[in-house]
Amino acid sequence: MSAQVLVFDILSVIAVLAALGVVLARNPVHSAVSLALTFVNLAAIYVILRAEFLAVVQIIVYTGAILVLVLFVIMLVHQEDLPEFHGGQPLQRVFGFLVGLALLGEVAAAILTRTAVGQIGPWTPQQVAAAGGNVQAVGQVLYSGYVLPIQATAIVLLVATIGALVLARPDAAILPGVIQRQVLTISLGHPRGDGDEEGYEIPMLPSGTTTKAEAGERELVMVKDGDEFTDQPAWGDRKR
Amino acid sequence: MSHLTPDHFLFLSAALFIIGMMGVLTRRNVLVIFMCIELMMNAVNVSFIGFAWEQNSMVGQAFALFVIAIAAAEAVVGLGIIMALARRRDTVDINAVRDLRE
Amino acid sequence: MADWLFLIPLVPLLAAVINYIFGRWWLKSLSSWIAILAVGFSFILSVVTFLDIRSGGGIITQHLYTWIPAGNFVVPVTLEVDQLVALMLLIVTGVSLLVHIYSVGYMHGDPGFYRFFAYLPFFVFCMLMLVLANNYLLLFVFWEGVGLCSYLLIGFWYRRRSAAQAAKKAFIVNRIGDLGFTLAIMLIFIHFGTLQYADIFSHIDTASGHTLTIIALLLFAGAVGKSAQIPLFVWLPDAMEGPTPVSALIHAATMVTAGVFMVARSYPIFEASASAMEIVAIVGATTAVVAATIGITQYDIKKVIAYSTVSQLGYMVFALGVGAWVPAIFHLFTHAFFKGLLFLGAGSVIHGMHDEQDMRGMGNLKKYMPVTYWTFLAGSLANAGLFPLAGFWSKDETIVSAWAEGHPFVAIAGLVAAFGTALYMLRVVYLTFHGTERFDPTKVHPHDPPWSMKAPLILLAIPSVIAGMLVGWPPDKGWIHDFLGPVFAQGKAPVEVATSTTVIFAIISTLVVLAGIGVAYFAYVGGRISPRQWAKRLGPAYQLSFDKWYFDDVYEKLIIHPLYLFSVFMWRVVDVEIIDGTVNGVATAVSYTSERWRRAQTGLVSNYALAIGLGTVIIIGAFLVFGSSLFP
Amino acid sequence: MDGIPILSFITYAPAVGAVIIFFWPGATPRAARWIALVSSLVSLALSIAMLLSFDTSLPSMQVSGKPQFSEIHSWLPAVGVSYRLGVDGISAVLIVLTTLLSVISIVASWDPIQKRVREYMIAMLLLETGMLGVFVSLDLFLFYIFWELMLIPMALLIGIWGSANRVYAAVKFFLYTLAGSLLMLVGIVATYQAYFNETGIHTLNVLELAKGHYSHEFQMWVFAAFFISFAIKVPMWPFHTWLPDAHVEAPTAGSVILAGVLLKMGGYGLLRFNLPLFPEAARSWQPYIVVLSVIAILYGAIVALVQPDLKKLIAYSSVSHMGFVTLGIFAFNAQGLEGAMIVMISHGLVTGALFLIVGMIYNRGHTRLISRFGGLATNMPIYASFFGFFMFASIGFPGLSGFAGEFLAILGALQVYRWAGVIALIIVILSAWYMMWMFQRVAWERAPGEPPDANDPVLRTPIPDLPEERLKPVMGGSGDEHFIDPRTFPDINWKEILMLTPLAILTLWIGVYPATFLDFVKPALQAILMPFGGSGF
Amino acid sequence: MALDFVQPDWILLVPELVLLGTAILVLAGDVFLPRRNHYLLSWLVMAGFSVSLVSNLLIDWGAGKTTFSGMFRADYFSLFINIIVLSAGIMSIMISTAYVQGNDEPGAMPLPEYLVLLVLSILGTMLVGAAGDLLMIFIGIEMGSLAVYVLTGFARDRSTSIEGALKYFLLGAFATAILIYGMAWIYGATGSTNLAEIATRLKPMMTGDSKIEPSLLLALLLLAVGLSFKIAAVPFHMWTPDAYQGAPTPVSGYMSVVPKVAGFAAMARILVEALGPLSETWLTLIAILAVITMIYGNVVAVAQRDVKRMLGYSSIGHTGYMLVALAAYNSTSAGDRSVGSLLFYLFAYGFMNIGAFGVVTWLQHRGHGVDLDDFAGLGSRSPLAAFAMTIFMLSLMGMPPLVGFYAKYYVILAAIQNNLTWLAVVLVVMSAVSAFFYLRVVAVMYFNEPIRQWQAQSTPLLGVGLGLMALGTVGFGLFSGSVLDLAQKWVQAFT
Repeated sequence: MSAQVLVFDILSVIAVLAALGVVLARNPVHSAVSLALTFVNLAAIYVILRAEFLAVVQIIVYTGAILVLVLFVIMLVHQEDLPEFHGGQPLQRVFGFLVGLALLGEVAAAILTRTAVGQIGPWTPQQVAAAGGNVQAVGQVLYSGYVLPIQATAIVLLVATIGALVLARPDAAILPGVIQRQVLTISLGHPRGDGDEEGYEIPMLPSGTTTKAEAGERELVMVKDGDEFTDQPAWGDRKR
Repeated sequence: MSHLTPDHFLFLSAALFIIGMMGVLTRRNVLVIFMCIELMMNAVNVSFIGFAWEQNSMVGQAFALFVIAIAAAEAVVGLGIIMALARRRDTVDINAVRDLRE
Repeated sequence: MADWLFLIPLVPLLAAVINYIFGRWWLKSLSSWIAILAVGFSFILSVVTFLDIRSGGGIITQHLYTWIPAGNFVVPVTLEVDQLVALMLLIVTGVSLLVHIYSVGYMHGDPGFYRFFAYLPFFVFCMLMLVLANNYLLLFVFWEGVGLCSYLLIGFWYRRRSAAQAAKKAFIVNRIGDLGFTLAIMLIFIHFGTLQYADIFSHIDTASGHTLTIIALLLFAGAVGKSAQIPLFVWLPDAMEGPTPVSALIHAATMVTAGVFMVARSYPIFEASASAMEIVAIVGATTAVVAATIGITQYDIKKVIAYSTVSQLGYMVFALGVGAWVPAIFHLFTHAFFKGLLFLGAGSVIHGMHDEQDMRGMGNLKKYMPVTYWTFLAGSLANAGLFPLAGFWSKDETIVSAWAEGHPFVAIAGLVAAFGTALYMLRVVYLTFHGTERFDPTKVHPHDPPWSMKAPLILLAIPSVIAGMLVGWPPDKGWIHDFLGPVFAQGKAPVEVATSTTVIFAIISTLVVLAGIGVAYFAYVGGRISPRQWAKRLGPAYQLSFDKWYFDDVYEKLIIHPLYLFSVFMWRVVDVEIIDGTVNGVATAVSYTSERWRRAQTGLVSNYALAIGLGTVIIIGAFLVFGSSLFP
Repeated sequence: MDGIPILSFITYAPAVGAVIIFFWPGATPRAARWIALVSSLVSLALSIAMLLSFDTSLPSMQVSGKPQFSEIHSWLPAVGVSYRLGVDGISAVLIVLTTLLSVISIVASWDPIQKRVREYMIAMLLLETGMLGVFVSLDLFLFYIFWELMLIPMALLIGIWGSANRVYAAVKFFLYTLAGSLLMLVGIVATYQAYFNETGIHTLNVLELAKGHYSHEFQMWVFAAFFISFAIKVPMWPFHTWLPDAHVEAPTAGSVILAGVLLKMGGYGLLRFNLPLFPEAARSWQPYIVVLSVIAILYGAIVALVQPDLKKLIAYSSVSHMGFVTLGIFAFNAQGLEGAMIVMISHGLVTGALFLIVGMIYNRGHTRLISRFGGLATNMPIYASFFGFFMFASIGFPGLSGFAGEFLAILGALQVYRWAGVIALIIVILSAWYMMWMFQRVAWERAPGEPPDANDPVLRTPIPDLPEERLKPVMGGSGDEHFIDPRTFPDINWKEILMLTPLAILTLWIGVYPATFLDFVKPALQAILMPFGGSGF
Repeated sequence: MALDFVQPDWILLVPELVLLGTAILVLAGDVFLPRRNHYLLSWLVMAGFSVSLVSNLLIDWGAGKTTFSGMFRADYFSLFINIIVLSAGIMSIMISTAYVQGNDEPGAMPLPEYLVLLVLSILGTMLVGAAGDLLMIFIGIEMGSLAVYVLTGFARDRSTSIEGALKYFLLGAFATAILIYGMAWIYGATGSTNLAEIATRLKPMMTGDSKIEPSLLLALLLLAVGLSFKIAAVPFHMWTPDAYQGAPTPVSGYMSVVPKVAGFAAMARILVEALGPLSETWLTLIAILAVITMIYGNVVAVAQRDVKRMLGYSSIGHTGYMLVALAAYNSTSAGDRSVGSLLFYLFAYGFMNIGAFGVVTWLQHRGHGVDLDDFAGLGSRSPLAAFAMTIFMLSLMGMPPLVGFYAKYYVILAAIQNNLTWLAVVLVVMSAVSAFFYLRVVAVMYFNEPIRQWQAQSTPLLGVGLGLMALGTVGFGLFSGSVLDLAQKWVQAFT
């Protein structure tokens, strides 16, 4: 059995190190890769913990789907070189670190003094084997006691789908008719971000060109910030 | 180091959970924060599966499965929001997003 | 008889109400006749009552209704007439009637004519109710009522600031005395369980001497206010801002004697407390002297007479203080006539001089207004106490009683004041009616008033001359003693005064009065004495007298101004800054806290997450360390 | 009158008027006024009918458990709440006072209110319903509802139709009273629970709750919770600072209602709830409350002495007068309680009238600064007569309503605490002082700027006016930008006479023959006194 | 082991199924209806909610039946939650249709998607109310939350909207992780995720005066923290003001009620039903949270001038009041009013808070902003709207005879019943503080003169909705007896 422990420990250490990598890496892509490493390690640990089906799901869903999604997003959005551990809020970091340590201590105390162990269930390894393996056992449980949660989860996924559609679809795709009535804003002053830093200048149009021509049928308004101009009062926006 | 005890996976779970939490508390990149939350969820899954292993129960495994499913849903919505933000503000720095305060 | 007793006060009240409501637009000058008829009616009834009492000797009572029934605190409205009251009724209605008649001429043409003839009957009503009341609270009600009339009438010419001030001053100073009076009434109720005279006096021995002293002194405080004794006499001279008939009726003949009446009414309480009596005597004697000294130096004709009133009231009060109840009432009786006469005479002078009151602007008026002169002279001499005029008999009795009851200093004070009285009275006469005209006869044409004013003068001059002799002879045993005897029967019998003492004092006082007259004559007619030089020679003493012993200034500096500063302090500092400041401070504190706490909402997700994490850690830590019993 | 829910009719008649005005979109200001007047007149008529048929010979409801004109309907049985109305003598009299003053207030707002008349009348009528509800309800929950119901319309009256600093005053009034009453809410629930624990009965019926036996400590706390709420309404020193602001800023009618009825609710609450429910605590709190009362009596008068603003002066005088109410109540004897009752009624009539009187010249001169008036008795003799009459009534002049009350209250206190009575008596001087000084400057003397009488030997002014520049910040905008010469004011018209006359008659009546009125309250007061040994009856 | 799938008791799920059907119909409508007719979908959804509400009558709630192997419970508690969220849903639709469909935000918002998300989030909340298992609570909460995250960011052309959504989402996910970590620990300690089973297994552990086991404590506290986030209890509230301010106004109204209902339903289900044996511990925690929540929420609201943000803070304050009700839990004895008063409070809160946001929406339709100044002079310009707003503000303040007062009264009653007088005192003191900022809105409406331009616009549905909510705020106060009786039947549900 000690081999099992050894493997578990090795996998755990790698998982923890990879997790630290997620937090410490400067580049989000590195973080994502570290996260993938963690996930894979955890999948292996699931196997040790007699959860083979979940190990597979872990690989497929997390590593295969979620992380890929994250990577796509990382590629899509413009990545800035954020000075993660420099500048910013040192106090916040110190406190974050301390809170983590304290919570670790508290959870450790709970783990070490733990006596409350739940009732031992019927799914001994023998029973699982009798059912035909972990997948079959999980299937039996899910399709007897967990019918409603499965349906509900389906609805949750539906919600997520609709939500993602609503949030990420371009305007034109949602309401083609409305767009023409909107005044669009093109922020020329700040190509990126809306920081207050000086240094950006509104580029002058080359001589001989007219804004009307450049903008086509749309009215062109020059502002420093996308929020600065809308055709409606800025609801709820803080006027400063 | 004779047997695999619950303490093993519990500490693993705790460590991952807390690393994830520290990441949420310290990082500025929205995407990284999001990944850290995923990490925390995974840590919880480790606990569930470990408890199931300890108690010869399938409940924990089932629960973990749902956690993964829900996490996926959350990922979709979360990334959607991040996309919308990035499109609108062209930033993923969480500290740059503070128009709403006080 | 008893059935229509209530008509005596009620009829003037009706006249007052009618005049006030309808006088301005409809009745106009007719209102005076309504008032005169009403008061005349009361006078007739009073005479009938008086005769009834004199013949029957019994006490007449009439219960009207129960005023306040609060638990065992029951105050009935019951009228009661005994000999004392009968006499007072006579004085009040009689003098009132004359003053009413006099006022028709005096107030002629005044825009507030109707108002005057509403206030005046109302005063009569209040005064009558005051004397008719059979319990202290009812007496107090009309005690305040006459105060109200006094206020309204002093402030009759309210457009003058001085009149308005004087009215207010009179009321407030009286209120100081009333404070004591009220307290006395409450204590009487607490100790005796009733407020009716008869019930209290019959149980007088149930209360301890200490209690009775306190009650007596508090009652006396009321009298001090109303009867203008030291230290509360300051309002009376100022009250001369009112029309002169008012001064005659209210501030000389009737209202100011209410205090004397009240103390006499309560004589069993006073007699039970020697120390209270002592204080009453001392206050009265002091007032008599102090007021007399002030009177010597004043130039306003009404002010002099006002101080004279204060002084004469002092006589009555010290007579009360020595237990000479009948002499006190006797002096009240005669004083009503001659002081009323003096004021009306002064009114004639002022009327004739076109509202000039300063004696330095008069002189030789004898030539222009003979009737006024002679009546005024009679009143002055009566006031001075010249034998055999009315004042002599009553004043002498008070002095003799004081001596006989063992208060020699009081008696001497009385004599000193008598000298002063003679001096200032004759000073007034000489300055006003003798000498040379100090006004411009081409512009001012002094003249005797019309008959409606002359008649009251004459009618009052008669009793001023003879009343003392009629009722006061023989001294200390006269008719008035017989008549009022039953009223004061409960007290200890007055000390028998030897005839020799009476005679000796009569001679002494006559000499004193003559001395006073002499000094006045030499100073203002004979020219042997120069008042101006004497004033310089006496220096501070003269100034003291001229400035009325600085009573007003002391009150102003020690009470009124500090109170004003205190009020401003209470308002600006305590109320606005401290109490309201605290209230507003709470609101400010909440807002401030709010502004501070909202900064916790930094807008940074990291901070928010940290709050969650920190909260989690703290909660878990706290529960792990302290267990679940953080608090019971 | 059995079977007719007359108390409900009285209470809701104004509310019906308000609803009609609210939902009738075509209601012109004129119609709104008439509807308001009619509905409040209906309420007045009904309340007088109720008073006339009130049986004074019956024992009080605290004794018999049967209130007169009782109405009981089940409402929220699960929490012991029922719709329970009923009156005893105390509330019956106060109801009539309320309906009378409401009618007068509506008449008083007839001409001066020209802005948003409909809303004004709605607020006025709702306010009346709230006030009446307070007096008729015997269920604590119901009572609390009506109690709070009054706040909003009153705050609106001050805040919308008030003068310059009105918003501050309205908000202050609202928050102050709300803060107090919220504690009372806790007290109500605590009492309910304590009674339930003792007997197992769910009830909020006051008469029922009074039978409970509560521990002394419990009584002390809950008494305090109730008391603070009522003390703020009274208002008792040092909880009074909302009053001057509210009075000064409120429109005339608002001031009348405020002084006439709202302040009475504090006293009424003490009589109805604090004393019967927590007699032991009342006894323990007595000395402290007596001290506060005495302070209030003197303090109000002293501060009133130097007020430059008419309404503020009367407001502070209210603090002083209402001190007699608490003083009398906490004497726990017949004289004290009857005195307190008389003072309440009298203060309602007299101070109400005084605010009307101030309002009348405010309408003419658009200022409340005393120094802007003078010599009004010359051109407004009728006005000055009423003014003088009510001034003397306010001073506590015997024969007018206030005297008997103040006298009895002090007499009651004197029997318990000698010093309290003696100190409180100083008021007889101070009240005369500030009132007469005001009267002198407003009605007597001369208008500002008018030359003085040639031979007026000008006396010293005992209390000089504050200098103008120091007045300005206090007065904010009392509207004296355009000074109107008081000599041009016309005398009061028949409408104004009509408003003041009933008040004057009642003031005189109560002063001369208080028995009519004491007969009503006597059984009730007797019952209230029973746990205190009923001394004096 | 054979698959033992038991035929479920479908009738118990009829209300939920109606909603699901509605959602599907709306999705279909999105496809088939022309855009200009999308408003019909609002009516459809309202009809769906109404049908769902009525269909509650089909169920015998008293029996407390469970189905789907104990995953789903149909008891009085779930009935009441259904009533609250369905009525809140109807009200939300009323105030939001015109806003979403119209052009009141930069960028356009698709109404059908909005409606689907709304319906599904309500469905999720109903599932939480009816949950018999920690898993169902988790899924239900997520279903509700995910929809609301999206709704918060629905005005996606306005960066503050996205910002609010992002904050809400990140912190929500963070809290969810904490919540499920707690669930894992509960599972570890009891071996079950079924609420009833957890309770029966915990009971023997808590016999005598044994101290609570640390891992159980950890589990309990992690759960409490996770749920406290959902109900916005201090210090887990920080997302609330930002999200409220950022979200489109009708969504703010909606999210101030329904997710809170979900959080409280979960709290009641977990703490009272499952962790009832540990009540001694969590009651302490809840009481502490209640105090700091009440104080913080109400005090900070004082300084706000943005009405939406102010309402956000005020909702924190109300969370505190509701926590007082929960802290008054004693036992599931018939007389215990704690959860009953909590339910009534939530019910009352729905009417008044959605109403308040409704008036803000109403103003926005007329070209106004959400600042306090935008309310200036509303009393003279539009008396009815001002009157409605006054009613909502006063009700939130707790003025009788409005429903908010009754809610507060029952909470105080519950608190005092269980000897928490000090909490009741804190509650009323904070109510007084709250009057400060609620009254300011009323004062500004009536006492100030209008400042902003006025654009006339007709919004009949919104108007009717506001009227109904105002009516409900008044009516459900005066006739709160039957509602309260129904809420009080929670006792039967949890025993």
